[in-house]
Amino acid sequence: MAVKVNLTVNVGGIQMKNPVTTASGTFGCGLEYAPFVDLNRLGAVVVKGVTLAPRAGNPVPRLAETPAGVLNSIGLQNPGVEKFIEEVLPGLAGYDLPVIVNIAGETVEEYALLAGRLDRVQAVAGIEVNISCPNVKKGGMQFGSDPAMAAEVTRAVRASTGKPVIVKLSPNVTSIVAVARKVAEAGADALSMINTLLGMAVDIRKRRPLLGNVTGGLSGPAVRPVAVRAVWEVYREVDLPIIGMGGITCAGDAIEFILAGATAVAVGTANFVNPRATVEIAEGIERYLEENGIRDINELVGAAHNE
Amino acid sequence: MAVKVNLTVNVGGIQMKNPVTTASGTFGCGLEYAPFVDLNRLGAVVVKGVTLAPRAGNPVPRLAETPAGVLNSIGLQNPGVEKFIEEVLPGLAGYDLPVIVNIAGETVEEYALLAGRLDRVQAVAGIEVNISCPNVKKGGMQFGSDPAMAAEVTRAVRASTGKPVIVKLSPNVTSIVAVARKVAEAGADALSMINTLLGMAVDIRKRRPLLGNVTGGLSGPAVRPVAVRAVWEVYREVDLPIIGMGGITCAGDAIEFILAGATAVAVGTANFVNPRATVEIAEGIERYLEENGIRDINELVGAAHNE
Amino acid sequence: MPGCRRLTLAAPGVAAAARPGQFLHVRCGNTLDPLLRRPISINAVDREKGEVAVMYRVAGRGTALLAGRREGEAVSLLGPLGNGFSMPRNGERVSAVAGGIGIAPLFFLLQELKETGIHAAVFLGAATKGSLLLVREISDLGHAVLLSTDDGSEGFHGAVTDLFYAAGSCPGRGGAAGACLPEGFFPPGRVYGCGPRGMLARLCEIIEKWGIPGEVSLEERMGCGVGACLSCACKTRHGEGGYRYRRVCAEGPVFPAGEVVWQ
Amino acid sequence: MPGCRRLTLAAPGVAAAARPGQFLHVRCGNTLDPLLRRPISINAVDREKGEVAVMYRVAGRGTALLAGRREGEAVSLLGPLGNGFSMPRNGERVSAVAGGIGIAPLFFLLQELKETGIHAAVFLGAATKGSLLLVREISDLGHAVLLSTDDGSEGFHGAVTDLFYAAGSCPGRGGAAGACLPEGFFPPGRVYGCGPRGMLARLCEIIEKWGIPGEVSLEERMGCGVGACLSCACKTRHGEGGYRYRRVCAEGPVFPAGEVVWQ
Ligand SMILES: Cc1cc2nc3c(=O)[nH]c(=O)nc-3n(C[C@H](O)[C@H](O)[C@H](O)COP(=O)(O)OP(=O)(O)OC[C@H]3O[C@@H](n4cnc5c(N)ncnc54)[C@H](O)[C@@H]3O)c2cc1C
Ligand SMILES: Cc1cc2nc3c(=O)[nH]c(=O)nc-3n(C[C@H](O)[C@H](O)[C@H](O)COP(=O)(O)OP(=O)(O)OC[C@H]3O[C@@H](n4cnc5c(N)ncnc54)[C@H](O)[C@@H]3O)c2cc1C
Ligand SMILES: Cc1cc2nc3c(=O)[nH]c(=O)nc-3n(C[C@H](O)[C@H](O)[C@H](O)COP(=O)(O)O)c2cc1C
Ligand SMILES: Cc1cc2nc3c(=O)[nH]c(=O)nc-3n(C[C@H](O)[C@H](O)[C@H](O)COP(=O)(O)O)c2cc1C
Ligand code: FES
Ligand code: FES
Repeated sequence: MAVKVNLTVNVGGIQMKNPVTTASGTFGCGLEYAPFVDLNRLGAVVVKGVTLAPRAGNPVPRLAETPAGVLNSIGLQNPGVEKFIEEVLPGLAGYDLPVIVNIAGETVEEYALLAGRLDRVQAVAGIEVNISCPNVKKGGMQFGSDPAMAAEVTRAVRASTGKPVIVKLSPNVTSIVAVARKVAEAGADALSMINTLLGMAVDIRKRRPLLGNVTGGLSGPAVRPVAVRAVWEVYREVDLPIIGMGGITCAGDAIEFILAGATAVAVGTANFVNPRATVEIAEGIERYLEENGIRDINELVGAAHNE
Repeated sequence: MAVKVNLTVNVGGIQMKNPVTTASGTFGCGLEYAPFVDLNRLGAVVVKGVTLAPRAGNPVPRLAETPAGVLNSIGLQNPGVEKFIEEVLPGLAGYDLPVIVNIAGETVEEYALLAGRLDRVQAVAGIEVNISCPNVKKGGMQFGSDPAMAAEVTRAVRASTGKPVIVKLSPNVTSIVAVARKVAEAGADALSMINTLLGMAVDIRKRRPLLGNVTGGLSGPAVRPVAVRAVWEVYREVDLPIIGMGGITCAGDAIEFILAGATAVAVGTANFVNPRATVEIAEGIERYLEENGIRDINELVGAAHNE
Repeated sequence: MPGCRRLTLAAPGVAAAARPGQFLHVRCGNTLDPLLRRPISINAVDREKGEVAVMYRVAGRGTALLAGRREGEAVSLLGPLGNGFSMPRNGERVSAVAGGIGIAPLFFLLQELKETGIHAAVFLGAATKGSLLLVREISDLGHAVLLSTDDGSEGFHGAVTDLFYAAGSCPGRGGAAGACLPEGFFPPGRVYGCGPRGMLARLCEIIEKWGIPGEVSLEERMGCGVGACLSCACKTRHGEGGYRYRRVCAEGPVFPAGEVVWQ
Repeated sequence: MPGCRRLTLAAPGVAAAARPGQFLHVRCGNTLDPLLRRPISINAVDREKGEVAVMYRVAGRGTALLAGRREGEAVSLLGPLGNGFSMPRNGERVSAVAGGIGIAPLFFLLQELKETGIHAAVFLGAATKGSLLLVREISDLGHAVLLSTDDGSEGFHGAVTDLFYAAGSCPGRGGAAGACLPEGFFPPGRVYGCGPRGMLARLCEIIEKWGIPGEVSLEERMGCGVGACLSCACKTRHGEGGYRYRRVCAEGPVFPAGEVVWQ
């Protein structure tokens, strides 16, 4: 008979009823997916990135399909933090669901201001610091590419909020471990990885870049091996909980990340293909634990490192 | 009526009858594919990486399939440069085909010795310097990750041979342009990019890394957007011919690279799926030129940069 | 039309809820390549049978895979999605202007108009005679059909928007261009359009000039299809000379003619 | 056997050239996912009809896609690839030992042996009765068949290598284990094996002990299938206590029993 298993995890102070959350920017504010999944069954929701001022976003096309992947160059379209707090956040009030807000700034100060503003909002369970967006001219990936700057952003956010701080790392670096280490020293409570890989596509009929913004961020199953490797490397070297993401489509994929060292996982592009992916993955992880007689998901975290 | 088009290109001194060559390590020494394609119809062949001493290679599994991609950790299995020159190279003597030899060392000196040794071999049309192999403990990607070290290897090779020197770049860096620039200054005649992305997969049944060598290099269609972006970036900043590769499966893919800035392209993983890929791609490029009334392939190189 | 398919899907829930102008987000294959769903308009609905039909052009790999599906196979779809067309007031005269496969969503609208007893003048354009779609079916619904082809092989020789313009502006509606709106159809109370972007831009220009309200159904590359990813942006007028991006999948695919920033 | 399929392919060139133990590299789907071909042994050949049969277990996505192919569809394949089994000398007595789907390549060998008038003792093992493959067909070729199942539902209760060991070593060949080689079959001149790695390791141990030569067909993950990528490495003994890697697709899939380094 199946044992009753524990699926709850704690990610840097955020208590989640299961390890499955959503990747920022792929799940709106969550409500867009409410017709398809019971949001109460998610471990947490990470909402689309917010900035201090509203942003219109990039010109179209903003999306290109690639083999087993997607290039996007949305450009952080969002209504700005104030409108987000006033108009978007209240919509999630009825759910039993930690809300993690993804923030992006053009300067260190902007990150601090955003964190400070959200610190005063009770409905916010944690802050995910996006220092890895490849689709904006200023800030974004720039911060995530340099360990020292990544640390500076982290310190500024840390100083501005008592809420759990998750720093989202870019894979477009020579050493993700070097960045992770500095971010950990600077006071992050958790890490999330990976953001998208910098990529592009060319339209061979028009002989011009396909995306309106020329380059974009690659996500989806195509990038999964890179993401699993990043989690694996950082888990060995840095003592912080990790939210793993990049190409997760099913429970098996999620378990790969957990075995590599992720305490929780986020589902991104897969939502576009299967809007029920998040909940099905949570169910699948539970089944895997039951079938393998593992009582607690936390036992699985990083287990692939054991010889 | 179709115009007669020019397909010949010159890559850093290597004259190719068309812009299609093979990606090192995916096409053996070429003869393995002779039953499937007329090798004389390739622009050039780039053979499997050779090292000074023979190498047995890594434990199995050495290969894992991933979404639209492949992870490999061959570990540069090869008979060593002497045996390569004596036993492998003569097999290609009957073909009208520039042979480019891919070399890898554990030290700068080894690269120099390899280049010096091959310099004396008439059958070698050019040397591709692999500073980007993710599957060996010493050397390999280490050299390709640091612009200064990459330059040092390039200088050493340059000093040891009068043959065309192509340096093969790693995408696993914060700035491929920074590496490319230094390599150009150090005297490379051409660049090839990209080598594989560092990745891994976990076997969720065994709860251990799937590959015998834990991590591996990701190739195939999955990585194409990253490769096209790398070519695009380097073309803008560095004035050297580029051999573009990474996920090319058909003529359209190859043309993407050419439009982004590649003078030639290499076909790798796609050979496994379609052993005739190289020749079909060369034919497809010719057709594209004809259909679009472009008389010379060289006009297309980097054309996507024109507004 | 060569390469054009019609597919009937048993989907009672969708059939019951669908409004003209809405679309389905369809999983064309079963593997990770191609990865994304494809948006396809609802072309017709049979609520009694619980069936929904779509009509599509084999444009690339996704639609080619869909065309290869066998009868009886299950196809994953999300929908009905999007806003849909607004329905005319009772007795209002309307025109529908379609370019090529653009007739797909308009046909469902024309079906519904018939139900409410509204007759439309339908301007159908295509590259050539063989590509004119659903002509007979639209006539059977009781709507007036005016045809145009780019090569002149059928109807008006030229763009469908030129036909529309000519018909609307011909002296005494007698038809300088040989094609005219039926008696009483001009000016239409509103105009519905679907087709290539350039055609829609021209259509909006015409009706703006005439001061007639209208709605156009747009296409954009889609990720989620449900409003979550912000991929499917449509630039629209906003405030004083400003603009903003709206989601084709959520605030669209149907937009008021005057809102869209063409370019 | 549940989940086991047989597929017949019209491929006159392959049929004419194929030798037992060789394999085909098969494109199971038509998209980039799954990307790679799958190696599948040649199971039988009808040279007159120009047909090749393969027999496979639906193990994952690739083989599942293959199982979904319709009659008459084209399937891309490379082959025949690999070295194949060496054929016995005239009049030699041989044994074939197969675990599960491992019988697939051995059946082609048994077909060819029949042609040359050689009879074999065939040891067939499977998890359970229903998974025993081709029993009747092998008997029909005139070979002796000895069965084993892991659950004892048919034949010897245990591993097929235990059956083989028992048969070969039973006192006076009378069959302590209730299963014996037919008169004159022991010691066999050579032994052919195919099946799971653990089973083959055990088989090689047995025949090494008995001092009988043998050949085993191995599996390894493959990229190219033609010897170019060095993915499909098999560790083999080389020189004094040394080893080297050989390519399963080129120097294999059949290796002399004594060469393979198990581990
Ligand atoms: C709301 C909406 C309704 C539509 N209704 C219909 C319809 O009823 N009938 C019909 O034939 N077509 C319709 N289309 C267009 C249809 O979605 C595209 O033809 C289809 O996605 C092409 O996919 P493919 O894989 O065959 O082509 P590919 O060219 O291989 O597609 C490659 C990529 O480009 C995207 N793409 C290509 N063309 C378009 C396009 N025009 N719009 C959006 N994305 C595109 C695809 O989604 C995919 O990501 C509609 C589009 C939208 C947005
Ligand atoms: C020379 C040779 C001959 C073979 N002959 C047969 C045969 O006649 N009948 C049969 O049923 N099977 C045979 N196999 C095994 C068969 O190739 C695998 O079962 C098949 O590749 C599994 O693919 P999948 O997509 O269904 O499974 P998946 O598990 O989805 O495959 C995932 C990946 O693992 C690889 N893989 C998984 N299992 C194996 C394996 N055992 N060997 C090599 N690669 C594997 C696949 O190639 C793929 O890259 C043979 C293997 C080899 C090497
Ligand atoms: C359309 C789209 C929009 C995204 N927007 C954001 C964002 O606003 N902030 C952020 O940190 N990451 C953003 N991402 C990155 C994802 O959160 C995630 O890191 C990445 O897509 C990898 O996961 P996946 O492969 O499961 O999609 C976006 C990704 C996509 C596809
Ligand atoms: C099995 C395999 C072996 C490879 N061996 C080498 C090598 O020896 N030297 C090298 O420079 N690159 C090697 N590569 C990298 C390829 O040359 C190429 O850079 C990469 O695969 C991207 O191209 P693709 O996506 O077309 O395969 C190897 C790749 C594969 C898949
Ligand atoms: S497709 Fe995702 S918001 Fe429209
Ligand atoms: S599969 Fe490529 S060498 Fe064997």
